[in-house]
Amino acid sequence: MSQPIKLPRWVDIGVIPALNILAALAVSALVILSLGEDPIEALDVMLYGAFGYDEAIGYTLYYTTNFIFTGLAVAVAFHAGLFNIGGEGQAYIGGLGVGLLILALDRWLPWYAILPLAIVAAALFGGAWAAVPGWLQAYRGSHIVITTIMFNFIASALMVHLMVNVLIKPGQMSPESREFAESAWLPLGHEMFAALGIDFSRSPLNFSFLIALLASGLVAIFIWRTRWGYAIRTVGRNETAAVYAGIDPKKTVFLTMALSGALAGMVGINEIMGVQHKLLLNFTAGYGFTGIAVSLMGRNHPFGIVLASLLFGALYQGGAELDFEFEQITRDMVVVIQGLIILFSGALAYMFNPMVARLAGRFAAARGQEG
Amino acid sequence: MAGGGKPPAIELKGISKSFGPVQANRDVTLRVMPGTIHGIVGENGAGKSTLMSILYGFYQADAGEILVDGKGVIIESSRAAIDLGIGMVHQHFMLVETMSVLDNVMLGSEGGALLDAGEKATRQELARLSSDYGLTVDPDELISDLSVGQQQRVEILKALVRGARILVLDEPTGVLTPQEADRLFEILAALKERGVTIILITHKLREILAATDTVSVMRQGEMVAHRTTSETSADELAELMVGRKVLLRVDKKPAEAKGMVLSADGLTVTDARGVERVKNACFQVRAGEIVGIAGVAGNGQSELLQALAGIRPLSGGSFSVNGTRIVDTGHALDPHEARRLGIAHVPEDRHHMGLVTAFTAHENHILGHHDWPDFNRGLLLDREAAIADCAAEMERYDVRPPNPQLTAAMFSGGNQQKIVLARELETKPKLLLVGQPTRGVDIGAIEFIHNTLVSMRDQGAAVLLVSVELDEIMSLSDRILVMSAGRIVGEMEAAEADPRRIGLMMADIPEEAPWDGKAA
Amino acid sequence: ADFKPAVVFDMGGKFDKSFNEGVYEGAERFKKETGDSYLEFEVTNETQREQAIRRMARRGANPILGVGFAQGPAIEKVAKEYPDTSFAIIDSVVDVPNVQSIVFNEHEGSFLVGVLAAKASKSGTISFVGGMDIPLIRRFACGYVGGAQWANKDIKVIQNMTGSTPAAWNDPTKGAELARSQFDRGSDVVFAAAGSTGLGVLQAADDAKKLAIGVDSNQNYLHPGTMLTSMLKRVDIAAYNVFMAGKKGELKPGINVLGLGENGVGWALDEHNKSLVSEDMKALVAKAEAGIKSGDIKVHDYMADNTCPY
Amino acid sequence: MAESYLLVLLTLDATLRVATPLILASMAGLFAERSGVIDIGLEGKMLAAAFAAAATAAVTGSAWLGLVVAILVSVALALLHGFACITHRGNQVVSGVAVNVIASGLTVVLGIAWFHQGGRTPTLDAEFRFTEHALPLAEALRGIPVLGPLYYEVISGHNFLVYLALAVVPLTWWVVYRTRFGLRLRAVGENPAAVDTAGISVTGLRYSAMAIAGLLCGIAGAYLSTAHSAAFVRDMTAGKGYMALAAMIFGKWKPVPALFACLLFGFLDALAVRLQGVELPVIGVFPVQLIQALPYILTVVLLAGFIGKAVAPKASGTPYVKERT
Ligand SMILES: Nc1ncnc2c1ncn2[C@@H]1O[C@H](COP(=O)(O)OP(=O)(O)OP(=O)(O)O)[C@@H](O)[C@H]1O
Ligand SMILES: Nc1ncnc2c1ncn2[C@@H]1O[C@H](COP(=O)(O)OP(=O)(O)OP(=O)(O)O)[C@@H](O)[C@H]1O
Ligand SMILES: [Mg+2]
Ligand SMILES: [Mg+2]
Repeated sequence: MSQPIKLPRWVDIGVIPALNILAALAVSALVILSLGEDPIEALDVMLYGAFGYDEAIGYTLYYTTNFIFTGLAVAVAFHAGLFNIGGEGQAYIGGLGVGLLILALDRWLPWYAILPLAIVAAALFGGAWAAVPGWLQAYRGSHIVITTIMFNFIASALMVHLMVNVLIKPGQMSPESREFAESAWLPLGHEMFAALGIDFSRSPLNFSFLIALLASGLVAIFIWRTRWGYAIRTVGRNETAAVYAGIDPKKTVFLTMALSGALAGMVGINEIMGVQHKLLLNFTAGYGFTGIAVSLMGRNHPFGIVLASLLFGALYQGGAELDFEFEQITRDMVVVIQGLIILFSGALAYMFNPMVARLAGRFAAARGQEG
Repeated sequence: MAGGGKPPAIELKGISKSFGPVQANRDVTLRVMPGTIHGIVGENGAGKSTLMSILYGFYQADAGEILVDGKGVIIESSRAAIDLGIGMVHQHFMLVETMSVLDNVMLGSEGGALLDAGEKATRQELARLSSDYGLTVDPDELISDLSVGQQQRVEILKALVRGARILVLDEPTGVLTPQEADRLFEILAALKERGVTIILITHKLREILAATDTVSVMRQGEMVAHRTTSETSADELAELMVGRKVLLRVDKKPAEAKGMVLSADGLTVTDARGVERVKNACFQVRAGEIVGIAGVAGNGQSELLQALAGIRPLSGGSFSVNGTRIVDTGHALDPHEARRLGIAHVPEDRHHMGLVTAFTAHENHILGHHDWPDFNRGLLLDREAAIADCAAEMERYDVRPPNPQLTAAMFSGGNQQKIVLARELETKPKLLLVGQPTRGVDIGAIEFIHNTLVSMRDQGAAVLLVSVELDEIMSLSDRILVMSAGRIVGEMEAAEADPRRIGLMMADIPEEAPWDGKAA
Repeated sequence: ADFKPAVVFDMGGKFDKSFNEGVYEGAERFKKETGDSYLEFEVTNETQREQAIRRMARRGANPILGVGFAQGPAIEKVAKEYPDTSFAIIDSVVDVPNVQSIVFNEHEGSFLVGVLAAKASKSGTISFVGGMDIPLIRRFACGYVGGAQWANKDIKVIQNMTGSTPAAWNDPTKGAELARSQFDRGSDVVFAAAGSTGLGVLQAADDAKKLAIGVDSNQNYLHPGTMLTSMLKRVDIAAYNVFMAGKKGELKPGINVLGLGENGVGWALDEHNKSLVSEDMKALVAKAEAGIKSGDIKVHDYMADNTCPY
Repeated sequence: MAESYLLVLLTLDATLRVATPLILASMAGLFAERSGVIDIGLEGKMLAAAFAAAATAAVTGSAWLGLVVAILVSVALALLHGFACITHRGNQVVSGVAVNVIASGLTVVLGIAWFHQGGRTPTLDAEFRFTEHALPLAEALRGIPVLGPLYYEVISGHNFLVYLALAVVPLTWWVVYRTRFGLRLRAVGENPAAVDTAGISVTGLRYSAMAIAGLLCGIAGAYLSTAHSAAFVRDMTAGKGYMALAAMIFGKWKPVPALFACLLFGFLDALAVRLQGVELPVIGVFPVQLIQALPYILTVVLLAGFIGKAVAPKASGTPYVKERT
């Protein structure tokens, strides 16, 4: 990214992102206005649809779970200076790993015994799918952006082939595997609440939400509190300094990509083991791409990513409500908003800096005169 | 003298230019008479390139006036400069490596929307220039296939084809072999004969004396003197370059050199492009002495230091530290192992190598030591330990502000350097490799850094110091090596060193050669 | 409670000029006749189906009609959660006590248009473009081939499927591409059973001035002059019946098979194609129709054994 | 024999039709990347243009007007990309992704709002589209063995935009290698400082390249919705932009090799479509997914340097920063 103008920290992580999102929302509002609908009302509907009742909250958090995983994946790679656009494919293949494992074990083991193995499977499959582009970047000099894009398409073709020709449940139209034994399903949110004596409506929210929160915590610790995270950040910030410090940038790139893919692969836990309970096509539904927006918005910090995921979860869930309430707006509006957030929080991230810097300078000067 | 009643070809008045906090040019004035060769000398970072880039419209001055042929002009782009007949050969060539000589020469002066006509005309022009000045290059060759000397020829051709009457050459000989340099000066003489005004930037006094009519000296962004070449001497110019300010004298006892720590035997280092940057270097450094390497930047010192620190592989020779032969041909020592062997390294370029400017001070404090037990507790980094350690070192090294949580980029250059020094020196190294320890550092910090290095020596460390500041080398070193073009061309005890002699060696002139003011 | 029926359209949307649109027409007819409004939702991605159906149930809609086999699993799940709500699903069998499963004998309808195609073909080669390669579509194809061969045993039938994923329902460009390649190989009548993809097929036929056969709804009006006919799958009647039965509170669970006998399938003849269908074509189709109804002609059902004997 | 020759010809014929948008978009990518700006946003520009063309043609009844509006929309998106990563030095990949996401959302939102057909635009009648033209003498020469059918089936009988796309390739070659603009373009992607010191505006050059990329993507999009098909459907580009990018890389940033990469990829696509669900002798049902993935696999292999080396313009991906502040 370009050279940012130096600003106070609170401006840099508070004011600027807020301005960027406001800009994205303002443009979205213009689009809604041009459709002849009321943006405020739309916002209201979306908020209600996302948080207004417990099923909605369940759905919001279910989407949030996916975004946390893909957002973390993009962020981890970013810390090593890598742009992983392949979250979509990695999540897809990660889900494949989960599905294959459960198909093999669901008759023998209960979910809690399968879960650790499934996490390993998701991480291994997703990780491998990212490690190859990582290796190619580190040792063969190919561009990570291009290879991860290509790997998305290859993943999709591979999955279609497997689902259509190999894994499809015989005698069935949709290319879907058989449903897993119920004992292998992750506990759903309402079941967990029920166990606590709380009444909660049914929704796809499931145990993996907790895994996602745990993963955010672990990633935060890993990146900022371990020597490996330190090595990753050093490579990302200054490769020459990394070499000077005895860190092998190539190895780091390779391993970071594997880790990034592993995180994206965890989408498979939520989708396959938690919600769909079978292998099917397109369960990634763009979550991998949204991870880019989530990561950009969350400023590559797990805490920010959880917040951004919640925002996107609310957008996705509340966006569905738009379909019901408005003649002219559909949930595709959410995609537009998402694109605008990527534009303003990512590509135009520093557009407001000079303006804010000027304001901040004037503000500081004014304060200086008073004091 | 030259020019008679004509106005100066170039006149700069009160030029100032800052890059953020760096003031590269401060109120600079310069007059160059038409048809003369004017030299500009100055140390690294004195602002020479910046000044010329302003004249060439590449940068815009913050303040000041430019007059060409006595008329005030505004040069808001290189296009404007070219139109005024100004051409420039940049220090770092501005060539497109994947394109042919012809394409590079034509770029910007294609003579029409289609290339055909322009190509033909340019070929003719190149042929003419070749016969006029002996500037011969195959127009169809790719730039990437040319030697550096030939590339420079292309740069000159570019300027001439665009009709330059005023030609600026920024350190043209830094990358040339002596033979190539001689050819260049013949060409410049021929150009001058045909009325071209030339501004020549160089570090090498021999070249100034041999080739120029007048000369200006820059120092820390300011123009400090103008001389007629025939009325000055190498000694005077060297003094002007280094400045009249008090030489920083370091109080130090004579060295008590003890056992051998570093012994290099035929060290050779080749860079990624296959160029030998260090050639067959043999030297020793003993415990308790500072050995300084003097030389113009880019003569292999950086590569030598990096090879010793395990960052670059050797392509020939070997060296040993404390009697252990640790590196063989083609076999890289890695920085980890180097640290384990007691080698500490203060790199020349703290921004690009020594620091991660986006990290906090305490994070930088563990750079290279991040996997040491001191800074780890089980799987986790022991941040508290790093912060505490960093805070203590900041106190001891007087880093201001002494705040370990502050981002490295927020410290001034001198304080950044102290952070690096603190990190490297506090490991109690047996061998300390130091590159440009005071580049861009303020006076107070320089003194502190110098004293620290001496006390390291007194505690028994072997110190290898690389610096382009001659007075720094002179005042710190117990023994001095001089490097030129990748070779160690001289070695002397500090006591018997004098700046003139070292300067001559740096310029790689045999000591016997008389200063006759003309090209050899 | 208020009577509030609901329909969840599948991907392609209610204006796909085909399958979903048929359902939409049935629902609209119901609305016009009874004055009762209904809830609707158009699914745009795979994960929305279950959510949309559940949302309808939660809002108290009853009955809830799911359109398309892909909604089967979602209907099954939600129907179990809402045992007091009635559901219906088209093109899939869901064995839950409060679900009516409506399936069509597509092979019978396809047989009829196969007869017409064979009769209309001058080149002796006809073709078929399927959507997603699934048994249901092969059932269309198989019936079509059967009918064509019954009418002309030397007929050559070229078959292509658009793809093996749900995306194959929504790719008119590819459909057109396939149709063109079939025309180039001699076909002069093409039958498209491919959802929105079929629109591209019909378009390509119009461009190349070949004959085309539509599917599900009556698509004859789309390209008058080149539309030979449309194989009707009366999802409109199915939808209308579901809503009507729901209104009366008598929507029965179980499997509801709609074949030729029940007027569930058929072929379209209207002002847009009457000039293309000659009297003896009509006569021959009528003969086939009678034969199927009487059982004299056995149309092979691909889905019975996953093979096509023709 | 004749039968299989015809089959080959027909597949080649389809190859041309399928490759047309790839050719246009890969030439667009070539201009952008030669100027030093990575363009992931080919997909989005094409998609937006396809929508604009179909919507305009549906409303006004003019395919030409549709083409013009498609170009305008696509150029506007290209300039937005330029604004983000040339003027504001934003990350080029992020900016391209943003363009793609915005286009994929906005086309559907507007499509549904304007036409109420689930994101589709109304089907265009033949006279509102670019329809196929038989070349002179096609029918007459058809009988000539070998060449006759080749001319009739493959070369003749395409719409105007197919021929335009084919013409764009030599034109691109000519512009890039034989004109002043091309010389500067090649230079600015390799070393913007060299261009700057030659007195040429780096920003101006890059914006021009973006505009050309927009223009070409606009034509590609119009082709998709108003020539190859007769309507816009949601997500109609379905990865063609990325495939064009892959083809451009595969063609090593050179027009003619990129053309052949497009034709290869188009051929694979045409082949995959024809093999879908078809039982082949010996092999049985061929896994068409393998053919579909082949362009991407080949590109990865090429980029990894296993089959020749593809070297991107040196400056691509990095904004031109002259002064550090
Ligand atoms: N583009 C730039 N952005 C920021 N700072 C710069 C830039 N160019 C030069 N500087 C700074 O300006 C000062 C003067 O640099 P300049 O290149 O003019 O020196 P010089 O006299 O040419 O030195 P040398 O002998 O090393 O070539 C230095 O401190 C340098 O760091
Ligand atoms: N365009 C630039 N942007 C940022 N920093 C620059 C730029 N140009 C020069 N610098 C920095 O300014 C310093 C001196 O500038 P200059 O380009 O003259 O140095 P150099 O040529 O790399 O070194 P030397 O003078 O030793 O050959 C260097 O440290 C360099 O990193
Ligand atoms: Mg320099
Ligand atoms: Mg310089």
